[in-house]
Amino acid sequence: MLSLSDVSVNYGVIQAVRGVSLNVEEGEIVALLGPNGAGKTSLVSSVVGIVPVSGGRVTFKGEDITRVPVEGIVARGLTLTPEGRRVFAGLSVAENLRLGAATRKDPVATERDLNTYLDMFPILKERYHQTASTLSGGEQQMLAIARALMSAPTMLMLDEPSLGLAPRIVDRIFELMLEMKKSGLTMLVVEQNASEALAFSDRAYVLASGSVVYEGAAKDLAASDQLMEAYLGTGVA
Amino acid sequence: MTKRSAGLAAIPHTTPDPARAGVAALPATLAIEGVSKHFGGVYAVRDVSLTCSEGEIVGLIGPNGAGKTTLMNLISGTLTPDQGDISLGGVSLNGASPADCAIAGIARTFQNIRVFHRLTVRQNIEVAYTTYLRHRAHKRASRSIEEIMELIGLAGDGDLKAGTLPYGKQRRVEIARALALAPDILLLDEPAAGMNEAESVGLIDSVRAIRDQFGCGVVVIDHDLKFIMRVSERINVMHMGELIASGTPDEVRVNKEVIEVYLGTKSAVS
Amino acid sequence: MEYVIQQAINALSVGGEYALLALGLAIVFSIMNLVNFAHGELITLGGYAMFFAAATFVGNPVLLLPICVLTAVVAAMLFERIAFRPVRNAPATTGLLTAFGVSIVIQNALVIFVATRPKPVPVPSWMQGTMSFGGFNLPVVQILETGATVCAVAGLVLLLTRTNLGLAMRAAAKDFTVVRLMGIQANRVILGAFAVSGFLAGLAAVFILARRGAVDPLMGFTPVLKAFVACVLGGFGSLLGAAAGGLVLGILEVVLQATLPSDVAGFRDAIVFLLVGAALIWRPTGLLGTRAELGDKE
Amino acid sequence: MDLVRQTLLRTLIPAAILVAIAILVMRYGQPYQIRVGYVFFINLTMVVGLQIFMGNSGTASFGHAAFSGIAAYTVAILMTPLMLKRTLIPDAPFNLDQVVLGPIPSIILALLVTGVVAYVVGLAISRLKGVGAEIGTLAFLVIVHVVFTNWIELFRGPRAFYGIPIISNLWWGLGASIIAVFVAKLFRDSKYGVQLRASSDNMLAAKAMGVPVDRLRLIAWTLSGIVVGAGGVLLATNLGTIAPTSFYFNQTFLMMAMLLLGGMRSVSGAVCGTIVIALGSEITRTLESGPVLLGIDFPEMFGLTGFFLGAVIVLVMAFRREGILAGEEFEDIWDDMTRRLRRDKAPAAALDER
Amino acid sequence: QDDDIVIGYAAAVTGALAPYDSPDGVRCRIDQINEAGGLLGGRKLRLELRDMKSDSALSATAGQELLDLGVSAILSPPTDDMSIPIAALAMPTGTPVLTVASTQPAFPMAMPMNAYLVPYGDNAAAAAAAQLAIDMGYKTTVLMVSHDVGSYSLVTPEYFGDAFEHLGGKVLGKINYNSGLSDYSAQVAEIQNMDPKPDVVFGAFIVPEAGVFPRQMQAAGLEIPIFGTDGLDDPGVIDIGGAGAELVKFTTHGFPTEGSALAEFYADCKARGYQIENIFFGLAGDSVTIIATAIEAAGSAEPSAINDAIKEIADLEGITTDSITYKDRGGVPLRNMAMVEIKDGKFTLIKKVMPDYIPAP
Ligand SMILES: Nc1ncnc2c1ncn2[C@@H]1O[C@H](COP(=O)(O)OP(=O)(O)OP(=O)(O)O)[C@@H](O)[C@H]1O
Ligand SMILES: Nc1ncnc2c1ncn2[C@@H]1O[C@H](COP(=O)(O)OP(=O)(O)OP(=O)(O)O)[C@@H](O)[C@H]1O
Ligand SMILES: [Mg+2]
Ligand SMILES: [Mg+2]
Repeated sequence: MLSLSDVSVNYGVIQAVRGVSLNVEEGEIVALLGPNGAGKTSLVSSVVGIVPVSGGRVTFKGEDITRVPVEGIVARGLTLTPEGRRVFAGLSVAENLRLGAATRKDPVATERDLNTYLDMFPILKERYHQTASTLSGGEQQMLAIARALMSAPTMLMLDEPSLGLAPRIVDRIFELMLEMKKSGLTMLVVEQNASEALAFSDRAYVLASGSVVYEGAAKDLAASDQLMEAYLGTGVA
Repeated sequence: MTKRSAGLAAIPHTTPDPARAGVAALPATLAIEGVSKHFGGVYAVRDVSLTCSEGEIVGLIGPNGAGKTTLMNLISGTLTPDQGDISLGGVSLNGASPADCAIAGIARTFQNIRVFHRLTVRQNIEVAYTTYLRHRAHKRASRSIEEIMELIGLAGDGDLKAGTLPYGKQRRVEIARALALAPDILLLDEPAAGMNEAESVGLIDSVRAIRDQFGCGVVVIDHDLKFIMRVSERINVMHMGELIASGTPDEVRVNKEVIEVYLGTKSAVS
Repeated sequence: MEYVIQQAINALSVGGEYALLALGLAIVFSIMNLVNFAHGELITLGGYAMFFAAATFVGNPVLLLPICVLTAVVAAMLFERIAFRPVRNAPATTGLLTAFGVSIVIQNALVIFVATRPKPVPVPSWMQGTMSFGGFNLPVVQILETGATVCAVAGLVLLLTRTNLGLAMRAAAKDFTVVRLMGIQANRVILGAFAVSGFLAGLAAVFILARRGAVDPLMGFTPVLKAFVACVLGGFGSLLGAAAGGLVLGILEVVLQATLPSDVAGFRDAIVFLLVGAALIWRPTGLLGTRAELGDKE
Repeated sequence: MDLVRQTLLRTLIPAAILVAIAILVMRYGQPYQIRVGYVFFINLTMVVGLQIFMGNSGTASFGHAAFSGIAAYTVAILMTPLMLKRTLIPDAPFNLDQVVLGPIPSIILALLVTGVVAYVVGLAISRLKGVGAEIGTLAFLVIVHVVFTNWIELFRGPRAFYGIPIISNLWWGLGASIIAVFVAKLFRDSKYGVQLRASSDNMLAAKAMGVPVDRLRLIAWTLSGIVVGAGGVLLATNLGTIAPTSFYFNQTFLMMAMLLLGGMRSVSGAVCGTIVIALGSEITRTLESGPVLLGIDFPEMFGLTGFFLGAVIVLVMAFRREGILAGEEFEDIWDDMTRRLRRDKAPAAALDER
Repeated sequence: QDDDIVIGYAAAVTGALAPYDSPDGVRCRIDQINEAGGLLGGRKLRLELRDMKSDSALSATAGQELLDLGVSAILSPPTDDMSIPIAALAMPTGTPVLTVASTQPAFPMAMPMNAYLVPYGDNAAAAAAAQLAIDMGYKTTVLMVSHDVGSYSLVTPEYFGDAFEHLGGKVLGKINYNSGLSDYSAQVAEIQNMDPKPDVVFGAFIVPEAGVFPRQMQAAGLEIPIFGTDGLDDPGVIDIGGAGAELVKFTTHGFPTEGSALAEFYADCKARGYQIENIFFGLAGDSVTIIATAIEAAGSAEPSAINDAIKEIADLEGITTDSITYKDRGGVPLRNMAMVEIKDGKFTLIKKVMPDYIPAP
């Protein structure tokens, strides 16, 4: 569904992503792991066009989207919940969600989705008319995810969705992702929480210093203490 | 490839140095007494009391929106409580501004990173160090800026603009900056957020080392259970603005209410 | 009594003029964080469009009014496209300086290609007449101006709170990138905001020109300066605040004009600005700005 | 003291540039070009003064032209010969029409008065933040202007105040601007400068680090007011005639453009912006009057200078939004360059290894 | 080329003062003189123009630049604060500095050696207006005062009040206004509210308020005559003022009645392709005439010789007026003034006057 070949991202002289190739098949959940500063955020941002790709090709559903502007990519059904929440500070929870669905033309389904997500995150219902900036960190994260889902994407990229969420909510979100997968959503998930992310992912890529250093089935990575230790520094505690 | 050896984890373990920590005559205890804060109709913090003494590491957990950050804002003077008293070493901090609190000995980091982007790492720390020299040097010994950078794993980054650093390093800058105040109490709001498991393990050692070297009390909020359970000596649990449990990590881990509102059954097992 | 009512009407219409301009400034500010000092040049350009149209092909002065408004709208959109788009998301001072630059360029282009001297602009004669209301003779311009301000405020508030476009405008102010991530053509959203601010400036220009009947390259400066003050007085970024700030400022000016004894009347502007400064110290967030306790959640 | 020595060193590059300009102008310039040079140094002093507040606090100020006016009028009132003063301001309050002071005491007093006014006004301004503060400074400018034009007994109102002894020359301008650069750098690099800059980056974090934000803003405001005032003194003592219009919006915008063009966050930015605009204006001013250059007879195009000024501002902001120097100092750029040169050599070696 | 006599003009070509300087008027008069064979037996006049952008520091720079060129005489900008520094710089060489449009007697007072007004002083103009008002039987007045246009808008009304009361009239009050605004309804309402209403209003208006104010007076139904001076002598007043313009009466430097020197000058210049904006065009012509006369009288183009010769000029026939005298006048010329009103959308001469009483400057 999504395929990157030899993608690079530069910030001036700094090369954050160096020739990464990566594939996500329809209906898959793929985890993108790696230490701080590995270039994960840069990579997913470049896919949707927030930062310019400086080399390589990105195709989505067989179409080259390397030079397509952000709006165009989102319109094609690929979206991203950006790192660091980035809810619209001056707007209420309700307005944030409404904006998520701004481009949708099916009011009935939109309304239904809205109710689904409000049930999923009851706190958002409670804070429905509160300004988003005054939500707690975790509440904002939930809002950001719900907002992205409101656009009814066919593929969703999540940049550290569990950041700052209570364990119970993290579990909830991961469950939710499995549910969404069942309903046909394809996902690429950037996570620090490696072992948990691997538990529900189909495949995984590990990024280090801008390059892919491991690629394979999530199970294999999770199962091997050696690999975990080598690439993610975990396993030995 | 492991980041273990680098940075925070590299702080050597030492036993508390009474000579250093004891510059202040009395141990400064942060005492919170029946504090409440509401926003419109929402009670973010309701009648919370807790303490943290020098040399202690106290964890604070709770579901999202439980009021943890709000409590931290109240302690650091960023918000003023509707009710209740906050004091440090017996001196009341009621009505104190953030700057007053910093001068009194409370340093903090922020849940949403707030480094001074345009300043270099060294200057970031210098901002706090200036306050230290003016107001706190006679109360407490501190380390030099270079020493602090070394300790927190920022050695060599001193001349870089803080805004260009990756997320993880920016968190360290915040901690280093807070330490430069030589605080009595250090407040850390989700320091492990955005760190991978190896890094958060490293952070455990660093927080301990900070406590040992600076002799300060630490209040730490985090959702990373491994991290918080291992770093804290005592844990307070908040829910809907209220304190619902308090005790050692092991006591809290098996507390029914905590499992129900926060940990979830799956996590509690691990 | 008649005097009081007359001055009250004056105050309302002066306030209305400031409010219209302040709204235009506020909408751009609330969306782009841009203090658009070139807003005044929209008035000027609208005026010159009327002058040229009248001098060349338009005989009926009524037709000049839409020409003025349209020119201001188009000019505002051009400003955005050419000058302000590159500085989007830049710090406020960058935008401020760009706006200065635009305003200097326009003023000097007019100096080079037209003239420094004021040029007369014809306006429909009915706009200059008076209407009788319960025994009072009120100038038509003033009534229209007050009415237009009320409509503009109401319309804008509806636009911004009830429509997706309005929502997107407010969101784009906070985080342009994420608005794009919502699949919204954020460029168009911002262009729309400029068009709205151009419309408001054009509207104000019509009234200003109906009163003064002449256009010159520097005419936009003073009104926009006042509007800028009005914006801050009302609470920057808040639309209702801008409107209220404009009204308050206008009323303040007229009241002082009418009541100050003649030997201190020259100090009127100083007194007005002193009061504005005092108001800001008393309420740093402006008259209608909310003083929310945000803690670390700014 | 260490800081003072360091700052002296760091002032060397800009000082060298300024001295070079002064010597060039004095040696090769026509008298009118010397005057252009002098005006450049006046503006430079004011712009660097403005940088002290704007660059460190991050708040734009529209009010600083007023300080140059206050200092200029104070010098004028104190220094103008008695005979003239009796006709100019016969009803001056405090018997000022009967006092006359020498140049040095007049200048010192002028800077003192400016400092006191700046301090008092600063008490209010430093409490305001963001756009509110900016409007505060604007209000200050308008108020001072209105006082100049309306307090006729003291300032002659809108009429020209003439007859001020002309004592300053290019070297004064040079000296004043070098001192201004030194003071600005000293403040910027001092602990308090760093603290203030931190607060303009992130107010809340700065407060949480114990930064006394309001007090530092007040200090920066007052200091920068005095330096800008020095520019006003230079103006008054060189033109010999002043009027309120010289200290109003035109001057404000010019100073602002110069500062922001170069990059307001560094002193070098102030210097750089002033040089670029002064040079550019002078070139277009020459072109305006339709000279014959290289055999081409240019047509007269008055208004070109303004046009150029505006266009340059728009372009620079579009392509370098933080100003030409983007907040860096000359020394930092120099360090960077040498470091990069060194690094350029290093990878070459690395390649060889492969 | 080399023996051209050069006149320098530091003019406000751009900026707020631009409407009051007129380089074209100077050019046209120079063309005329050159066509007629030049000066001193065939030497041509040449203009060096510098824009001082309505800025005082630039004004001195422009003046210095002209002095560096070695000009014979300098024409200066329309305000005293911009002109005085030029005259100060010109002192050492004794170069005469003539302001084309400033009517502020303070300029020659500040620089008695080499500074001259080309037009009359504001005190004379206001006195002439006052005399006309009294002659027309008006008894009371209100003065419109502004601090925005230098001493012109501030002091001229004082002169008018002084002369008006000297001649037996009464000043009922002063009303403050700001120049350049588009709305004067508050001031109009104040006048409307006066009891008794004044017979005349006096204000040293400039365009645009020179048109806007009468327009709004008329619109409010206040048909009170509005007196002023040369700021009202602008076609803009008729265009902008509409019906209100008919209320206006003012003193100015001259009037192009048929067959007059001014009318001829205008016609000739128009034929040469110059555009005539207002009376300052004629004054600019006068300034060249004055310099040319002094050059011929001195028999030299030396600045100081010209300066001395200007001081001796008496009863010179100018363009805007038939008689200009500098001799023993301290730089402010004695000249006939024109009183003008607007009738049927046209400027119409009431009469030429020389007031009997002129308030001290
Ligand atoms: N705007 C930028 N300008 C310059 N360098 C940048 C910028 N954004 C990121 N970088 C650099 O690019 C590298 C990769 O950063 P990126 O944010 O993509 O990493 P990441 O894997 O998402 O890290 P984290 O786990 O901390 O979120 C880092 O070294 C970072 O410093
Ligand atoms: N300034 C404010 N205005 C209004 N409501 C607020 C404000 N600050 C916090 N709240 C509300 O108070 C509650 C507590 O917020 P707080 O940030 O303290 O939670 P938290 O425990 O830190 O959560 P998290 O773990 O998600 O960061 C939240 O529901 C939030 O919406
Ligand atoms: Mg990332
Ligand atoms: Mg929190």
